[in-house]
Amino acid sequence: MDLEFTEEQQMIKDMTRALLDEHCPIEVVREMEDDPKGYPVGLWKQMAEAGLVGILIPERHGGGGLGLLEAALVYEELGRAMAPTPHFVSAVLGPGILLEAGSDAQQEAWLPKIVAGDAILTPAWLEPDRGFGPEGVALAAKKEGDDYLLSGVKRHVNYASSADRLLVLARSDDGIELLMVDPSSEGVTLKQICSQSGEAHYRVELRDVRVPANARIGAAGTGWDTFGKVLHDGLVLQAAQAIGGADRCLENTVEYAKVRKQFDKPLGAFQALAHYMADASTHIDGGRALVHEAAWNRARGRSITRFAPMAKLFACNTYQDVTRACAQIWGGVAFTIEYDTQMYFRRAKEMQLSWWDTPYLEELVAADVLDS
Amino acid sequence: MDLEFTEEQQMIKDMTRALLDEHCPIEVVREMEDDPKGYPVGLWKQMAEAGLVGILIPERHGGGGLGLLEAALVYEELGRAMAPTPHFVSAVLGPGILLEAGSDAQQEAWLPKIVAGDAILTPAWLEPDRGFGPEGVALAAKKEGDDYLLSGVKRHVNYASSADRLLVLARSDDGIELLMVDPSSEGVTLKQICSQSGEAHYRVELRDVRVPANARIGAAGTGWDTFGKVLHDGLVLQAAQAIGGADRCLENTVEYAKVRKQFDKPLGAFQALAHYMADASTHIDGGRALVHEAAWNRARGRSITRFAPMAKLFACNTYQDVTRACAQIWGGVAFTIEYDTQMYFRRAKEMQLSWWDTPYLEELVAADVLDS
Amino acid sequence: MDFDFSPEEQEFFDEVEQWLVQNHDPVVMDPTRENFTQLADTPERRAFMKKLAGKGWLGMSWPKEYGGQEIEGVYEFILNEALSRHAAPQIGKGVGIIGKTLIRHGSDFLKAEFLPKILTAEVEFAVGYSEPEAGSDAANMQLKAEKVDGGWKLNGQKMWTTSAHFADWYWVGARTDPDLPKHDGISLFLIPMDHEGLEIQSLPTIGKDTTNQVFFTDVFVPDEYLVGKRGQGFQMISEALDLERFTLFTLSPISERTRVLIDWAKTATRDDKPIREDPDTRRLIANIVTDTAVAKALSTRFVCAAKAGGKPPTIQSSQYKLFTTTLSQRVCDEALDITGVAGTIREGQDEAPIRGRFEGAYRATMNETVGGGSSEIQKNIIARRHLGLPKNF
Amino acid sequence: MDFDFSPEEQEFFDEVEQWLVQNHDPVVMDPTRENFTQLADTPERRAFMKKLAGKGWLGMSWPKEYGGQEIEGVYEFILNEALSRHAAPQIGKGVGIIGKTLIRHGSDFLKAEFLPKILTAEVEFAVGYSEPEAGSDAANMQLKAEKVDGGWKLNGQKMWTTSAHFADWYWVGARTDPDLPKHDGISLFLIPMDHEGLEIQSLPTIGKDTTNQVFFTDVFVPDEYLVGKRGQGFQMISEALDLERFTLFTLSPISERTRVLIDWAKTATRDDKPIREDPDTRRLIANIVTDTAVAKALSTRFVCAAKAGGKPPTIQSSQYKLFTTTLSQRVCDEALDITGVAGTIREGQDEAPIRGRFEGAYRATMNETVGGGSSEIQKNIIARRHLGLPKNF
Repeated sequence: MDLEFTEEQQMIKDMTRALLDEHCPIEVVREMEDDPKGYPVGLWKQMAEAGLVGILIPERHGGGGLGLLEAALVYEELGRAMAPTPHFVSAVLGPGILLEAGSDAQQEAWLPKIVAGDAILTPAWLEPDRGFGPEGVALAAKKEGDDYLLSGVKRHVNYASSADRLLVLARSDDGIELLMVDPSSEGVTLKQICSQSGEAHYRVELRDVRVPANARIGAAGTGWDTFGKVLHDGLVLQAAQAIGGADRCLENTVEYAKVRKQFDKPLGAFQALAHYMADASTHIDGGRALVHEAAWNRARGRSITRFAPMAKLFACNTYQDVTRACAQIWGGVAFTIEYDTQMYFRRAKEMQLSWWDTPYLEELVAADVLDS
Repeated sequence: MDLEFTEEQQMIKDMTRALLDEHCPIEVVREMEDDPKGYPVGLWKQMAEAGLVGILIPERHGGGGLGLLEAALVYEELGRAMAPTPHFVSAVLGPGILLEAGSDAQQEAWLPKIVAGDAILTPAWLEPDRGFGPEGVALAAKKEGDDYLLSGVKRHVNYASSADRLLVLARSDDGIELLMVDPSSEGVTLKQICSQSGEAHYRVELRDVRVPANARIGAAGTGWDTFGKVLHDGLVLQAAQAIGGADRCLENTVEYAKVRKQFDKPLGAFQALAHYMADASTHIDGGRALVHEAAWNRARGRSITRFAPMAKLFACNTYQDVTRACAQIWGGVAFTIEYDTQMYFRRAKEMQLSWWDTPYLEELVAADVLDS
Repeated sequence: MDFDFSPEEQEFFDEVEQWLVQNHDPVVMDPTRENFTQLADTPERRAFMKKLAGKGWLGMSWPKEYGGQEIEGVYEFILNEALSRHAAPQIGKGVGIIGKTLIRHGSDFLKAEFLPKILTAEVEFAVGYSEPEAGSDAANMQLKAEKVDGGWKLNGQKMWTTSAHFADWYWVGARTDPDLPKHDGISLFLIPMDHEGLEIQSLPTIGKDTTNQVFFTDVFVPDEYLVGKRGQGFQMISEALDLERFTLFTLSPISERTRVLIDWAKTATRDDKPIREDPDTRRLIANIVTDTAVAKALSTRFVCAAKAGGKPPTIQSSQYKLFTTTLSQRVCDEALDITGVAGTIREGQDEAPIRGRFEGAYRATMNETVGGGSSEIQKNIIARRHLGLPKNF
Repeated sequence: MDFDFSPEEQEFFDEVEQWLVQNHDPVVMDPTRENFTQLADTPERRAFMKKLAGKGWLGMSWPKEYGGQEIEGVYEFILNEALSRHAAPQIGKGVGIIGKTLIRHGSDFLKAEFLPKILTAEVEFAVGYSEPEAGSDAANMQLKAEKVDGGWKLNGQKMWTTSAHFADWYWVGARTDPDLPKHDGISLFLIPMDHEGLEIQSLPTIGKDTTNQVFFTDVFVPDEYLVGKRGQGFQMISEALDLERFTLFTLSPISERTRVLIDWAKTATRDDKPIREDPDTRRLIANIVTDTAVAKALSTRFVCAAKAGGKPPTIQSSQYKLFTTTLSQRVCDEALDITGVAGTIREGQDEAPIRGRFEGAYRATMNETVGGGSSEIQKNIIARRHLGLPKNF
């Protein structure tokens, strides 16, 4: 047993932090909230050049070929910096889906461009009034000859305005399909929807959008299996990001609690507040170790059917609890836009509700524990 | 709006406290734990003489004819004293059932004896591996001519060894029946089961026990409606009892926290501990007001379909939380039999799990709120 | 014991309710402004307050000699709950803290200048107690008031003056006697909000409204605008707060949010199944409803304690504030959990469930456990004054 | 990074596991004794410890010159987790606190007398630190040790000496220098448990086992049974605790309880429906399993920190103890919720689900957030030593 990072892991972590310190200071994060594009092109280019965009993509496609553990270290830094980038959709889920089920042609067409930061992919998954499970996918994919005709509405599609392809989850007679759709196709309408965190989200309407059969990723009816498998990896990174955010928010708060005085004492000398912070630190450190264990298991080729949802469940609850406690310690200023606490606070809740929420994750864990 | 007690209410409260102080000191409570009978006959006689056993029974049957609010004041005292008595089963549920659905003959036969403390009734409701709802009642009531033939097992039957009649919930072709069964009948076997609180509980087995049709309370198939309605009143009293226990436990703890020192300071000067107690007091005072509001509404003849489960839900959760916090403040001594905290602690959990537990109560409230 | 209003109170309740329904105006009454609805910060909202004044509903509890009706505070409680239930501006600082303090401690000059205008809603006040170094520790205020010829010269800074950008007058605590113990060196002043030397800086909040900080540079206040006695400021502030907690945090916004959530949950579907059948939704709503009933019971406690007279209901209102603000945040949080991922859609957009009511409220309520005495301060009050425990810091 | 044991560690893990399965004995291994299983308090359990000693598993981390193998502490961690997983007595005070303190600070005389017997499990110790006035504030111990000719005379009282009724020797802190600052006036002594003047009084607990208080009346201890230097007692106690937190609270009992609960929930029914389909059960178990995984991750952290050498893993073990004991209580609580009203049936009766395992555990774990440093003490350690916050009381 050993929790030390390898030299390479430490380097990736340090490099990511340095890169974000330089190209993603808090002013940039603020500026990107509600921005239609939602991320600074310069930052994205820097990340691509540093090899961070291709980190999970095999070397044969030009990527770094690293595993989920290294990616988790990167995500902790992204979380600390609250960095606005399409990394999760375009450098994790998109390539994950292509690598899991895509044809050689699809992989060759897209992976190198993704690695270079020249192409953005994003899944179009959730729908209005529908849930997180396979039954939530209702958007119709009607077979017409060799084509699919897509009709329906997607929501919470991140960075859709920058996407070169949407990976649309749609329901055909065969089950659920993953279909690559060019958002500039006839019949596709985008509408920005502002979210709690200010991340660039879109409503995407598809009206009789025609896509050829070779736009399908994987065999007919296998879309959900592919997506679910890839999202399990994604959960670990979401968890890492949440831990990073919680950690930075607590770090800021602890520093504040050492200097800010009330009743002639530093806030940290009030036992109730000190205990909030001690609890927070325990949950963060425990959550981080769990995330690392999940990522490490995946990198070892072991199943993370249980670890992945556990990691996101715990990390996102921790992020929310920690930011709430921190806001309480900061007091009134936490309520102002000027201070950063509220930025972590909003992101914590959005992360908890996104990419499978608390009840969905609990059910994944329960099913793995009780139904086998 | 006015939360003052009437003179009569204050008198009942004071009288109950004085009676319990005298006849039910903590040594008596300890002695009665696991006792097969489970209550001191002297105490019960005193309560009957003071009119407390008949408090809810109409004057025409010799009772006090008071309402649920007065009874709630008595129950808060019973909770404070942790008084071991069959009052809930024999002076609330039993008479409640008879008054709700019993024939004149049944009422006349039993109510005056109950009031005098000369007869004990107790419901036989729950069954092994079965739940709190009507579907939990599986014990068979087979019609044979004018008789019912009862077969099955009941559990958690309080004070069954002292009971003159069991009020057995049983399933016939018509639905659920309430049947009066003499526990000394052929085919009835009692077995004491020790419970967490030490209250006298019994497993009751019925093997082809024959009871006549006139042992049935109310019309055929109406047993569950009767029982459920009466138990709603009972919930309010359980809630009052829980608040009383929590209040006394906190009171003891606050006194201890003023004198017991660690690091040369009284425990109460440690902010974390002081805040546990402030939270506890807020929940107790809020819970008590809710219980009073529920009881008062019932006394006014209003429906308590929502108030009653809310009161027990909140009060029993409060009792559990408060006793856990108190144990933490007492520290090591709370873990010893010698100190009283553990007695409240065990009762709190048992009350939460008994007479409809947290999920069942939540569902009652949810149904009232969402399904109408 | 009686949990109902008296027939007279109920009559007043019904009258107010009916009047508010008749005078419904979406420009004035905007529930999505959450706690900021209580402010009369627009021309329309000020006009509304004048209408209220016309009903004789301002200063009802004041002595008759100052234009009041000398009726019990419970009527102001009923009125304020009704106003906040309808998301209308509330009677607040003017009738309450400021009017009542002037009546008890003000000079004839100040009474004559302000009391009539308060009753007719012609004047709006801002309250300046908080400072960067005086938050929970209110007695630590450092705004300097230096004695000069004929008056006082004020220099320094205030924080969290919510009404600074629209109020007419500023009710300000300042340190007149820096050498005395900190509770004894504070005095109260009244200053026109547009006075030279006052600079108002907007502090946008995470909710959709803003609060302000106010900077003082050589602000001259004539002697006659010192309220009460020099050095009695902190005592007057505490006394008024104790009396006015009554009106500070109304329960109606929480009950209304709960009602809106339930209405939504009754009809909404997910994957074509009613959301109300979802077990998590049922459990969360059952507990929200229960705890809202407890909050109401706690509010009944402080109303009754206030009616009973004698001591101000400090403990009861601390318990109420502690419990209710925590609940308020939880209702918003769990409402978002119930609405699911759609809960992340920012307030005001059609795509959001209930147009994002809970997304907005989740942000807007973040400060409730801090403002008006943090939860930790309330617990200290309960521990010390109610349970008799020693000082814990 | 590596969350697995090394091949050598895994081999040891497998060897211990296999040996424990082969040597299973329900008289020795009784999981329903919960935390008291760790004691070698019966003849059978002492015999079991001798068998363990025969395997060479006692003192593995000791220096070779004292009969140890100088191998890493992680092996003792593996051994103890395995022992507690099987509800067998654990290596504890003798090999750990006492043996290691004697090795570092003991005289040759004491080393010669005790170390060999520890390795062969011939001696059982009781530890006497706590007193009525020295609980969380351990440095406040008042047991008086007065210098007399050739030794010390001890008078006073100890609390919570769990092993007093079966141990051979008593490892006791006493105040030798009442005039020095409280941390500097304490010394450590070794006393035969059956010594004249020691009176052991049983303190039955809410669990099924008892602890003890011990009264000292003129107990004479010869000079050579003073451990280390006079006045260094508190430092030695703290040092040993820091090193030994490792073995104090094993995770296995919690994981085992969770496993037992899950096994039950998989097959039990209510109203003829599988309990595992109940939404509350699913939610509670998902969170218990998740938090148990976090507890395991926190334990991995302190094992790794300990392996890395340098400072003792104080912070990591405080975090672990804080989180794990809270979880332990919650598991028992929620297990009772899952079993429903049948959960109230007292442990040991056939009618109870899992023979009342959780009813008993609910009581037995009540003290876990207090004993061995309360949760509040752990939070203070984390706040001060980890986060660098100031003293808070």
